Amino acid sequence: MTRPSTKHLAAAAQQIALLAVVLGVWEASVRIFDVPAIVLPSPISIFEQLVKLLGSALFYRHIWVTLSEILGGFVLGSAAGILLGTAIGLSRVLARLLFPYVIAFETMPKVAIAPIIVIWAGYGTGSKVIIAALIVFFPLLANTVMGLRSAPREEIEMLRAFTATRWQIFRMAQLKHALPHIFTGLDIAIVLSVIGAIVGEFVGAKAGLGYLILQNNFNFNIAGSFAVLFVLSGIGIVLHWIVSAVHERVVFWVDSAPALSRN
Amino acid sequence: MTRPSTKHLAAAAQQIALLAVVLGVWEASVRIFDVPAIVLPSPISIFEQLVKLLGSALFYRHIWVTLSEILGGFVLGSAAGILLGTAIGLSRVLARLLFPYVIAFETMPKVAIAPIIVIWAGYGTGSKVIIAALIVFFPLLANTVMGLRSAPREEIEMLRAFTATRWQIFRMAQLKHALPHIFTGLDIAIVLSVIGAIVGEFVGAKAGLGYLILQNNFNFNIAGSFAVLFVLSGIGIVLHWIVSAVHERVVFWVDSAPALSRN
Amino acid sequence: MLSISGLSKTYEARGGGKTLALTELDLMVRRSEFISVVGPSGCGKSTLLKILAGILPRSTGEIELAGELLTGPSRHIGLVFQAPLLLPWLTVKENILVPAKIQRLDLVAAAKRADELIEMVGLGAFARSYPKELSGGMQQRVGICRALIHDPDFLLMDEPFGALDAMTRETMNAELQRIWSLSGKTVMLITHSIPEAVYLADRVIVMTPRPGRIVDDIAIDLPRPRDLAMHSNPQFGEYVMRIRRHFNSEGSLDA
Amino acid sequence: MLSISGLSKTYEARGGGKTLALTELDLMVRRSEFISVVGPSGCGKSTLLKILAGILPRSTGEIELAGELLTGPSRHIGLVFQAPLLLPWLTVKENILVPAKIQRLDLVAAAKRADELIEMVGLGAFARSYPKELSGGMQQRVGICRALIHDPDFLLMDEPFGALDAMTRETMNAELQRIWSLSGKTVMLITHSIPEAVYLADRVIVMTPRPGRIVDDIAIDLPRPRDLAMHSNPQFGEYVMRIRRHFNSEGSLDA
Amino acid sequence: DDPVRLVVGTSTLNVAYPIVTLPQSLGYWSDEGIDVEVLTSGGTLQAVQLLVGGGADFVEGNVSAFLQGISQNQLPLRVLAAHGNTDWRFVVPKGSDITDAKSLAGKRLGMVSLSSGGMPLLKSYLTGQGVDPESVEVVPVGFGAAPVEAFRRGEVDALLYWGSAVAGFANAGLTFDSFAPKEWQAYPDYSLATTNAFAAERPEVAVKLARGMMKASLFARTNPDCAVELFWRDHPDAKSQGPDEATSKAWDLNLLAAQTETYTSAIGLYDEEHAGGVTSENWEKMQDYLQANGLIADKIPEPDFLVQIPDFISQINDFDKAAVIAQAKECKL
Ligand SMILES: Nc1ncnc2c1ncn2[C@@H]1O[C@H](COP(=O)(O)OP(=O)(O)OP(=O)(O)O)[C@@H](O)[C@H]1O
Ligand SMILES: Nc1ncnc2c1ncn2[C@@H]1O[C@H](COP(=O)(O)OP(=O)(O)OP(=O)(O)O)[C@@H](O)[C@H]1O
Ligand SMILES: [Mg+2]
Ligand SMILES: [Mg+2]
Repeated sequence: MTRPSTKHLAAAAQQIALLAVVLGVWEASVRIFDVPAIVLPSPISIFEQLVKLLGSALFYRHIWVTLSEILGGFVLGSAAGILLGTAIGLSRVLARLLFPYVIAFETMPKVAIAPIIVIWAGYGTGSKVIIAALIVFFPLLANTVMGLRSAPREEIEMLRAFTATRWQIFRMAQLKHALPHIFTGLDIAIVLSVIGAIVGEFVGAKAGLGYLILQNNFNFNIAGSFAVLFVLSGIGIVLHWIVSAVHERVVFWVDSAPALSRN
Repeated sequence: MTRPSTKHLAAAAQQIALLAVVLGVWEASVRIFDVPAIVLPSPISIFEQLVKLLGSALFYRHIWVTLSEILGGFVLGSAAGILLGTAIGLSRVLARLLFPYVIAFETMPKVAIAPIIVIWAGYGTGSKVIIAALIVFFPLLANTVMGLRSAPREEIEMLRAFTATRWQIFRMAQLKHALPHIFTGLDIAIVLSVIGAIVGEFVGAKAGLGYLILQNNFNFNIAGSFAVLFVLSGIGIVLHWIVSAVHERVVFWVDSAPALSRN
Repeated sequence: MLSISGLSKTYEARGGGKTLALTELDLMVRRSEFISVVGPSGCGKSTLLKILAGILPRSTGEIELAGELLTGPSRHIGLVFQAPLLLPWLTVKENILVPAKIQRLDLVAAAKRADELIEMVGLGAFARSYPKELSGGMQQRVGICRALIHDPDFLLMDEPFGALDAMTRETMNAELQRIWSLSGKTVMLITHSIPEAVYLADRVIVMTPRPGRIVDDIAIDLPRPRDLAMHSNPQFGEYVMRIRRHFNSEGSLDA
Repeated sequence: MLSISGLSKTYEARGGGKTLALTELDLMVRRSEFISVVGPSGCGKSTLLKILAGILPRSTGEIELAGELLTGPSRHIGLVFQAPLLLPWLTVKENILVPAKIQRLDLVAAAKRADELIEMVGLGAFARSYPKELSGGMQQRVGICRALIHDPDFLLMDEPFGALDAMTRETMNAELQRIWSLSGKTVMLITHSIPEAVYLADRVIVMTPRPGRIVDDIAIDLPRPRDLAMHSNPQFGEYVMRIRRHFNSEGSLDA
Repeated sequence: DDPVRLVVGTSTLNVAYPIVTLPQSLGYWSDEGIDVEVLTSGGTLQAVQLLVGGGADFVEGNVSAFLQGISQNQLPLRVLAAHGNTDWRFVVPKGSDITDAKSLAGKRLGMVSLSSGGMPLLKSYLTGQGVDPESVEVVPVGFGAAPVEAFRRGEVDALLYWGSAVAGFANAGLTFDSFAPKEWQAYPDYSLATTNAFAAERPEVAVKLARGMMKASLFARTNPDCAVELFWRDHPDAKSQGPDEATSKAWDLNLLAAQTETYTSAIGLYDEEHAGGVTSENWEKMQDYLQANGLIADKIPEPDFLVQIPDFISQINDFDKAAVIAQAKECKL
């Protein structure tokens, strides 16, 4: 336990150092180039707003609303993407038939059809979850399809030789090989579900971080908007950590590129 | 040449049959449930609008504007994603340092920072290209990182034993293994670059298909908006075909799951 | 048990080139017979095995297995592949249990059998190790256990002892002979050791270089059970010599 | 040329378990010497080879190669791995040229040499085939060519002839002997064929089962060049017997 | 010379923006000797961000946002001229009993978003009439089809939108009554602004630009039909897509009428000779309203938000009105 924790400490130190540099450069450039605060607020003013936000009880309700939209869209969209991806990944015929439809549907900007979604799914969190899910869906589908196809032919033949059914081959080999791809998809899904939830809230919401951004913008409090954006980033990073941790635990057998050891 | 072409014909026939069924069901439900045209227009009315659009010379200018934004965002975002993904994929330290920043940056809704982008990149296609590129960027980064890590340890060790440098290992093995992942990323990038270009145009544009959608929405010509959405879908499908064709040509050695042959 | 007639196999390579791997192959194997297949590298031995396993389509010919036309993989076959082909996310024991899981056998009984097989091949300490943690020869032994777990009637083995040292190989030979004599399995063993082929088999099939055909089919008339002393039996030496001659005459370089 | 002292290697497995693969290993190899390494499956032969190749960190010990402390891979080493490890997107010839490309050798000369090597191993018709289109033994032969393309001083081979039929193997043995005697390379050959070990080597190193140690180091005092008749030389038989005895006494099952 | 850049706080320009489209169509700006590039950007905030970030020279948008920016963010911004006044109105079902603040209590009201200018308007109206703002449930229903559907299905009892949006609802086939509190008309709305620096360095350009817009306003008010035709000529894809040409025309005329109505009504913020100007009294009302609703902390003295170019309003009205009227009536396409 001691070894990893010192390693983690060092990593955390690097992180903090980098963060300090980034914020320092930002603060300095805002000052030097005299960037107007309403175009790009300084880190310090954003931090002040952040402190203010975190001190207000109401803020946590907004976080909760958006977080549930993000998680809802993430889970729903990922599940749908993995399921349809599995169907398409296992059947060339389905792939040929459905893939163009999926592309066609997914290239339709969700912002453009958001009003229709709102009409169907209501003005509450439902429509935001659906918008996020629709955006999240495709990366998982594409990664699942490719992942299933990445199972080596020999391994599948081995299982077939022992009379494995299609379903057994899927469970025993293809799914395992798809997992690293699926986890990549989930990382992308995090980013997109955050964006999706906010885009949904921009179309019309009564609460949530997207609503707060609009509200702050309306009040010309751009630093406040950025503070909310930072909270969104924080949510994204935490979700990424969770996904990474699950990934490492689940996909234990992949032996990735070795550190260039020096003996 | 004859065999594949009959096979392609059969596939095309299936496609067309499915398309007919989808459109038929859509038209029927719109009629039966008496869905208002401003909620979901019927395929026939969309088709009429499409014919009208395709008959106007001006339309092709809009297509051209948006297509160049899509392609610009696709190329720029993909290239940036692959490059940074390569850096992160090859170095654990960089991965640990930069990945959180990338997630943080990518979870920020691009719509919220659009004005900053416009100030930097101008009003024209430039800012749309950048918005699309920013959205496209992350899936390629994530897939590149995972792809580079998917190179089997033994292969890398073999190259190292023959004194390959880090760069040679990258070129000779890791990049090859990353390619299928990168192509998955490109498929996702198509979808996202279309969305990105449109979102960019929604922020403010003088031409382009997103501009047309807004215009049509404003005029409550929802069938017209859908006609434009269908054109976007068409662009997406064509780009997908191109990427797939390149994929098959480039990644020739991957022997994916065999058809369950019956001897 | 097995009857092959007019079998041929042509591979189509990427550039469009074709490789005729097997041609005009006829073969009958009786129930409980032990046959060895020898032939130069690249003559189509593995191809034959994959066709019999039902995982590679043939180009021409008919195959009858246990009275039925072969149309796909069969539960009665146990296979050892030329490469170990273990699943990296499963432990040694789990890998061995894969056919039992596929065929929904009684897993408690299968697990017991797996432990016995693991002991037999000398991997007792590694039952819970992952394939990556094994040496090449150890992996191959896991592959042998896997082929036996579901107690198949017909054992198809592609150079199963190729990665084993001389002594382990002799042990495995003895074990295989014991299993065969007790269970009455039909065995087809592909090997590149001519003495091994003769030592174990009732019949040795000799194949020509690509395109593979059967050039000799030698009944090995040596008493059973056979032990290591058999290697010094003059008749044994004659069989070995007869087979070696085929190789030399068929264009392999003379040493 | 090579001097190893106090070498040991402990693998850490997933569950946290440790495997001591090599222990207290000392070895000196002179320039232009041909040594064979034999030992039971899983005794650490491949581990030793990977450490010498500079791709596996050792746990303890010092290694000196050509007068320098070993700290990583060396251009002077040519390697044949136990598995073929060919790159699937390269043709046979391109795979063979990989070390030449890595070391930025003259590619025209290297291509010529590759063609010769391909002919030597009998793969003339397959220079432009991809690895998937080759049989197991053919892939292994490609691996052998790859180890020779950059004309290394020190050749490390891990069971290079394991997947080859008897005849091809004899041909390859003869070729290896020829190359060695002409070029003065230092060769370390891991093999599980005791006769092959004796036939080719100046010295045979015998290793114990895991954890691997050197239990015998036998100078083979047989005249050179050796031909197949050597196999019937009584002295040859004695060497073979001496080595076999090690295996039996070290706990491998008696046959 | 590079063209001066005028950003409009909207994502698309349609027929309802004659003051920025007609000067191009009729060459008013080139007659003045200036080259103007008209750009669009999301909303007024984005337009202001572009202006202060150096991405634009002029901005046309909600004057309340300008005042907020000056008050809250000390933006170096100056208002030049007001073109419209607040034309938000309540849309209620035909014959509905919702006719005033009291009758709104307990009802659901659809609005574009909860962070739009409608919110403070609603609040000040309700409180002014002694109604608790909490008693009205506001639902964000967005643009376009969504509010129309929500209204049609009875998911909201009323809508609160601006004039041209309401005209759009009518075009979409919605039938309704509408009403607006009288005091809203005293609040200037769509206005032109620029930076301090630009106003100081190139006042003549500001005058010329604003004068072109005043001419366009007059032209559109005089002959809306011609303004629509000109717009169609120069912006063919932005025209309404009715089932036939006559309907399209009728729709676009409706949209334009909603707009010209606020132009006309904005002239009432001063007088005919001072079109584009706003009396101090009306600025006061506006600031009172903004302050009461917390949109600005302190009231701003006029010199701190109004452009200080001498006789600016007179200068921009200094053109041959009769000629413009004649030109409009003649309507040469
Ligand atoms: N997938 C393939 N595509 C094309 N050609 C192939 C393929 N697999 C095998 N071949 C060719 O078929 C021939 C027979 O191959 P096979 O693997 O059956 O040989 P083998 O007898 O098992 O050889 P070895 O003893 O070396 O394993 C070889 O010439 C090989 O090049
Ligand atoms: N990556 C690893 N992790 C853990 N243990 C390992 C690993 N690689 C090898 N071992 C263990 O080290 C020991 C020696 O393995 P090695 O591959 O060197 O054997 P070998 O002598 O080459 O055997 P063979 O003749 O079967 O190839 C074995 O017991 C094996 O289980
Ligand atoms: Mg084979
Ligand atoms: Mg080994």
